[in-house]
Amino acid sequence: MTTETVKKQRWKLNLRDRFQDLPKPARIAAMVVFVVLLYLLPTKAFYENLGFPIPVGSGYLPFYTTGSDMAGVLFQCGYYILLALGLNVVLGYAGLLDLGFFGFFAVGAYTVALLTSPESKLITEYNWLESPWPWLVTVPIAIALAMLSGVLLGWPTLRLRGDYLAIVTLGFAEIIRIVAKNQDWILNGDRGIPSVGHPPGTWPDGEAIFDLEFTPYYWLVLTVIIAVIFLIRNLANSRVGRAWVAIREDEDAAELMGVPTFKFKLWAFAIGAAIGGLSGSLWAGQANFVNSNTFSLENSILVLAAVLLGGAGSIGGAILGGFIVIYLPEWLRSVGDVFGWPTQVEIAGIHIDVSPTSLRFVIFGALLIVVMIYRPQGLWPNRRRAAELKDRQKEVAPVE
Amino acid sequence: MRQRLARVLGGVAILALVAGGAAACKKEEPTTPGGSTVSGLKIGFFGALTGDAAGLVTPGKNGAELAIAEYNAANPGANVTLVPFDSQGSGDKAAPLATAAVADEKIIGIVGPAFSGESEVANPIFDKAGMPIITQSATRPSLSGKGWKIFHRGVGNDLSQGPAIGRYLKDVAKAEKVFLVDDQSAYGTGLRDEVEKILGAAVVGKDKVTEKQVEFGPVVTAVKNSGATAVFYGGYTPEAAPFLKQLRAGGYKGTFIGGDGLYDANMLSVTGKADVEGAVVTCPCGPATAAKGNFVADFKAKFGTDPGVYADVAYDLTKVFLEGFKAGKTTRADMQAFLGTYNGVGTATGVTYKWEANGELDPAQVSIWAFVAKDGAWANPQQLPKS
Amino acid sequence: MNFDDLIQGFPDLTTTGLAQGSIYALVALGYTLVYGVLRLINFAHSEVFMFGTFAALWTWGIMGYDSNSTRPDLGTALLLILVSLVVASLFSGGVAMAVEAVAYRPLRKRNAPPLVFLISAIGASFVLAELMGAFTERRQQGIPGLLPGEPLFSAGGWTVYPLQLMTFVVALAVMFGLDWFVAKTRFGRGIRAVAQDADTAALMGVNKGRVIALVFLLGGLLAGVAAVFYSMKQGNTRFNVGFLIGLKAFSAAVLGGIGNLRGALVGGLLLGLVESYGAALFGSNWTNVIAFVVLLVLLMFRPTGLLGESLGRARA
Amino acid sequence: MSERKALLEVDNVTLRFGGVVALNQVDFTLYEGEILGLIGPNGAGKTTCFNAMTGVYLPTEGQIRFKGEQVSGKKRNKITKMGMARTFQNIRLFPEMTALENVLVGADAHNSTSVPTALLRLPKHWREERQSKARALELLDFVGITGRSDDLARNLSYGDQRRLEIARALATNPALLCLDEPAAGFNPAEKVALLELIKKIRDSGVTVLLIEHDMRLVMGVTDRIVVLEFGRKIAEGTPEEVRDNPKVVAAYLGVPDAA
Repeated sequence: MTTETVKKQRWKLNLRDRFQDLPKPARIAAMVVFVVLLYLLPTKAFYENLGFPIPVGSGYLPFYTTGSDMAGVLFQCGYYILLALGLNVVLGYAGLLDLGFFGFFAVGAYTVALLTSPESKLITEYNWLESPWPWLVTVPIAIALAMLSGVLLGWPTLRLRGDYLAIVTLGFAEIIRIVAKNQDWILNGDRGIPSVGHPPGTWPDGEAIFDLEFTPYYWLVLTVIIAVIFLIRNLANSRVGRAWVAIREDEDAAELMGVPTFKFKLWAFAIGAAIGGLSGSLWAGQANFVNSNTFSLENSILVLAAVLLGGAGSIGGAILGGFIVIYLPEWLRSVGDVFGWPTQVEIAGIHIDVSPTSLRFVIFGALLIVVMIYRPQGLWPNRRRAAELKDRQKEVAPVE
Repeated sequence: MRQRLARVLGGVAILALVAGGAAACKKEEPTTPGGSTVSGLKIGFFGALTGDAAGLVTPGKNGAELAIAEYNAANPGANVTLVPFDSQGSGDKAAPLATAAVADEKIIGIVGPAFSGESEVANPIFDKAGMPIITQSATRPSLSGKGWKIFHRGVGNDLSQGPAIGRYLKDVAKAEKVFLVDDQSAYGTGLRDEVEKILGAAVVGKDKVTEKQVEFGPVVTAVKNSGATAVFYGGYTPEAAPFLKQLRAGGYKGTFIGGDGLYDANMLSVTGKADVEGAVVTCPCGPATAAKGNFVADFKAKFGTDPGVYADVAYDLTKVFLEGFKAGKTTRADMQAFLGTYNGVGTATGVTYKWEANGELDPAQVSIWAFVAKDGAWANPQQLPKS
Repeated sequence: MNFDDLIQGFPDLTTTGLAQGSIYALVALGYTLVYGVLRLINFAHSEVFMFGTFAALWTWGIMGYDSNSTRPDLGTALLLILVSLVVASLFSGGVAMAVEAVAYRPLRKRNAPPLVFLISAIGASFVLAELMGAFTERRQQGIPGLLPGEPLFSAGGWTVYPLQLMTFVVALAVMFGLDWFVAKTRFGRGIRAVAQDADTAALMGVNKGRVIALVFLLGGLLAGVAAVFYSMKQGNTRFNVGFLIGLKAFSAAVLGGIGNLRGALVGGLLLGLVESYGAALFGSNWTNVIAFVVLLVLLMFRPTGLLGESLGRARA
Repeated sequence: MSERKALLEVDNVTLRFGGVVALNQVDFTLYEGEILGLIGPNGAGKTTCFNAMTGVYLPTEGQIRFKGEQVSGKKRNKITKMGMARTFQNIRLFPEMTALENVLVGADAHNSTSVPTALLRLPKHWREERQSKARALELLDFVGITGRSDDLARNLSYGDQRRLEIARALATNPALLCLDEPAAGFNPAEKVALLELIKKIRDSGVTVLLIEHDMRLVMGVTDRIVVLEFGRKIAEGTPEEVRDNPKVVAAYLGVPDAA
């Protein structure tokens, strides 16, 4: 027992504390190397040189998602990470359970689509616009509108207690989806809005940077994530962040200590919504086509799972969680053939598709349960949370 | 203790990853380099295979699998495989999958994308890579107007079927009061618009339902109150079957008609023999041929269920690609050229596949047929006039 | 806005609304029971319900009735329903207890915070739904109509079908039974004790683990009953039917006051009626919007639902 | 002390919960610079009175004025900003924040950095952050838990948690500090230290309202005492006056606690 404790501490030292102990230039250098590595992630060569022997002609590469374009998967991870970062502000910092977070993504995506597509009804039917706007101009508008919708949703509902807030936000996302679904309205439902604008820029040879190739989008979203992390950290280490945590810990005490709780809850909602909208506008910039199918409630649930899987209240956790919820199912698409896993079994005359592709959500769901049981604080928890949860575990559970 | 267990689990996961790498090493490339052999070619199948919309697409994948299994059995050594690309029916998943499909050089053609929405996202990628595609169920008319050279549609679009349904209601069923229901999908609304154009004042009421809806009580009430003698449903089986069942349970006795989204065995079996009796579906595809009889039996033998929606279309379209392989078209460019001049009749659907330059089926080849449910089967095929 | 439809169809809309609401209420009870005792939104309850629909489908299938069968006579129909009620309830109850044992109990032992339960519940919900999806190839399956299709009663634009009446009556009966069970029996007292103050109850000798298992079992049994009537009503089922019903039932529970048994009944019926009238007025595609807007507005004015929360304080 | 300035006026306050009368026409005044004890047996309405003052409850009748301004109906954080701070009978720190951060939350009451300023790290953010931090460290020092600023509040000892609560309340820069049974659970030595601390607080210019159960503590430190019983005020005066008041003796000093 004691040896284990000692070992564990040393192990911990190796990871976090030792990094902290490094001299500042070394730390910065390590961070730079790490960030460069992140930018290299979509390149296939990176995986071929990971140190695993690579079979000639085999479709499989370790960690590489052969069933789906790696850069594309990373881009998806990217906007999910953004969503998770946004929800982390709302849920992890301020402790507000928002089950409809994807609704803000929808607001952002539709704003961009409506303003940048030449086939948008704003142009073809309502004549509000002469011609489509460039993508870059619409992003701030998308963020502002998402923020506004966050405030409009939060204003009447933030007085409600946790679980009620959850159902109300769930309802909000569902309402957005149903409105989007309606064909006759401006959003054009399932038919959607095609030819959505892309971010600007051309390569030296005149080809557009942001076209069908995913890698530039991944770089873009990665850059945005890094910027957003800096901004969120600014907030977290300020009066605002302290107020959020105080509200999460004890709302009444916070108010009695002079924290304007409603104002800061609303701010948390607005900031979260803005990041959600930003994520949506980035996605729309790549997607080319926006319709109502993307905005199902399951996506909101997935973002929530990302935040808690990673560890609520922790930026690193939100990133890891957002990455896993997308990457893992995609990776599972490609591993099945490697292990010679059968794709179908027959039980009592019923054919059951057991390929990892088809069962990936079963695996993902089981993983959620297992992680919650063995690491309830999340995979990359906020340090304090982890401490608290350990204490909770030590407290005597009532006799069963 | 728990911590240790967790770490063991983590260790196992890492080992599995490494093993993944190692196992991959052992795999040997089955084909000899040089490309003289036609063995090991692949066909992609693109659509929602998991998630809510999967029910509309998986039968098609099974149809394609059946076609390939038959081909491999008849051509030993051909070793064609079907690569599924599960888009979950949503545009945000479609693009990386399409990029991955393009990256696999063994994939010579794609059956799909199944839905119009994901087509908008995936087709530009396919077009850039010159990957020929034939969709079995994306019927949005505008898809053929986007200038994608690789685009082929294996069914008539909404514009070919909708007016035919309208004329059927007007001329054959002589319905004077028609109630229109659609599911708000691009497909359902597209049909409804065309039907409405033909019927004009005969429309006595409209309602919209939504995917996954299960409770149709209020619609049933509305239909009955409108006094309609015919109900048109624009949409797919999963909602149409319970809707029809609830209509009948609510005492509605008039005509029920829908498009090819309902033309499948599930519509019959889910609604039930008694309730589906007399329901009419139209389809831009021909009546059962002798070959088609085989298809249904073969499908049932292989998968244990009746072929669901678009299973027959996907089966026939896969066979078009396979014919290309047989004719030695082993590159995407060759296959694209092959499709451009293709002219043949599908054995499961009875449709003549001959494509125009924009990828639409030759209008001369598209004939719309109506079928009536009788004793738990689609019967009484009847070709509808073109105008 | 279509006032004609609403006025003309009012009696019928009321009956359909009440029948649908009865199903919501039965499922809502499952949410409310678990919430009352554990303060936990049992996200996987919707899948427990979904498993019930398949249990009913398979039961009837084994007994020789599928969607193509002709309607049996009344006696046979009642027998079929009775058997399926037993099978589906037990099956759903078993699934619910399994979920509790696998996804929640280990967390309870570790004294995890509520959000962790929520994620575990979401995980369980994924696993259950997707397993059933894989097992049934995600196909929709038809369910036979069992009760006579002729109206029981029809006068002046008001029609009542046997199934509607039966759904309503059985749901009410089950709920009064549950109310009695919780109020009067020893087990019920245990539930209320744990709901009020789990730790004190444990000190007083209530076996908390068993009470919680019982609560899940009860919720599962009720979901099974709901599943049978739902199956007969909709005439089909699929691996993904749980989500929407679960969402509605949860809303119903909140509407009535979550944790409050009678609230679930009131909330369920009210939601059924609101949806029915609303759909006639605005079109069925707006059903969910109407349901949520009503919920929102109600919560503005009564932040703890119509009847207020708390299972513990349910009157004895 | 001839011209005493009223800081807090509790003016005939009645508070009813349903049928229960928690406070019945309670009436007293708190003057600047004094330490007032609010005592009474359990259930006398001390904490209720306290909560009414800090805006947690709205009086059914009567008024509470702070610095001449009506308190009732004001937002709770506004009341704090006006200069009234409190601690809690059952400690309510923010357990997952460090001691320093807890105090900073209090100090933030008078800061105005909001999201835009913090997001862009404008000079105001840095200035306020620097000032608050200095003030917070000073206060931790003042209450006597200097070395523990980076420890999580939950990990502090019970006594330190009480002290931290006082520091957090002082950080809001109050004119009036309300202490709700600050000595509960303390041993005699700790009580003496607390006594000193309370005096020190008063000497620094903050008026103190002390709710306390421990007679000796109250007698030793307060300038005046108000006695509540069953929601009514039964006595008011200097410690000596109160001690000799037969009503008080009957109601309060008779209980075993007096020993």
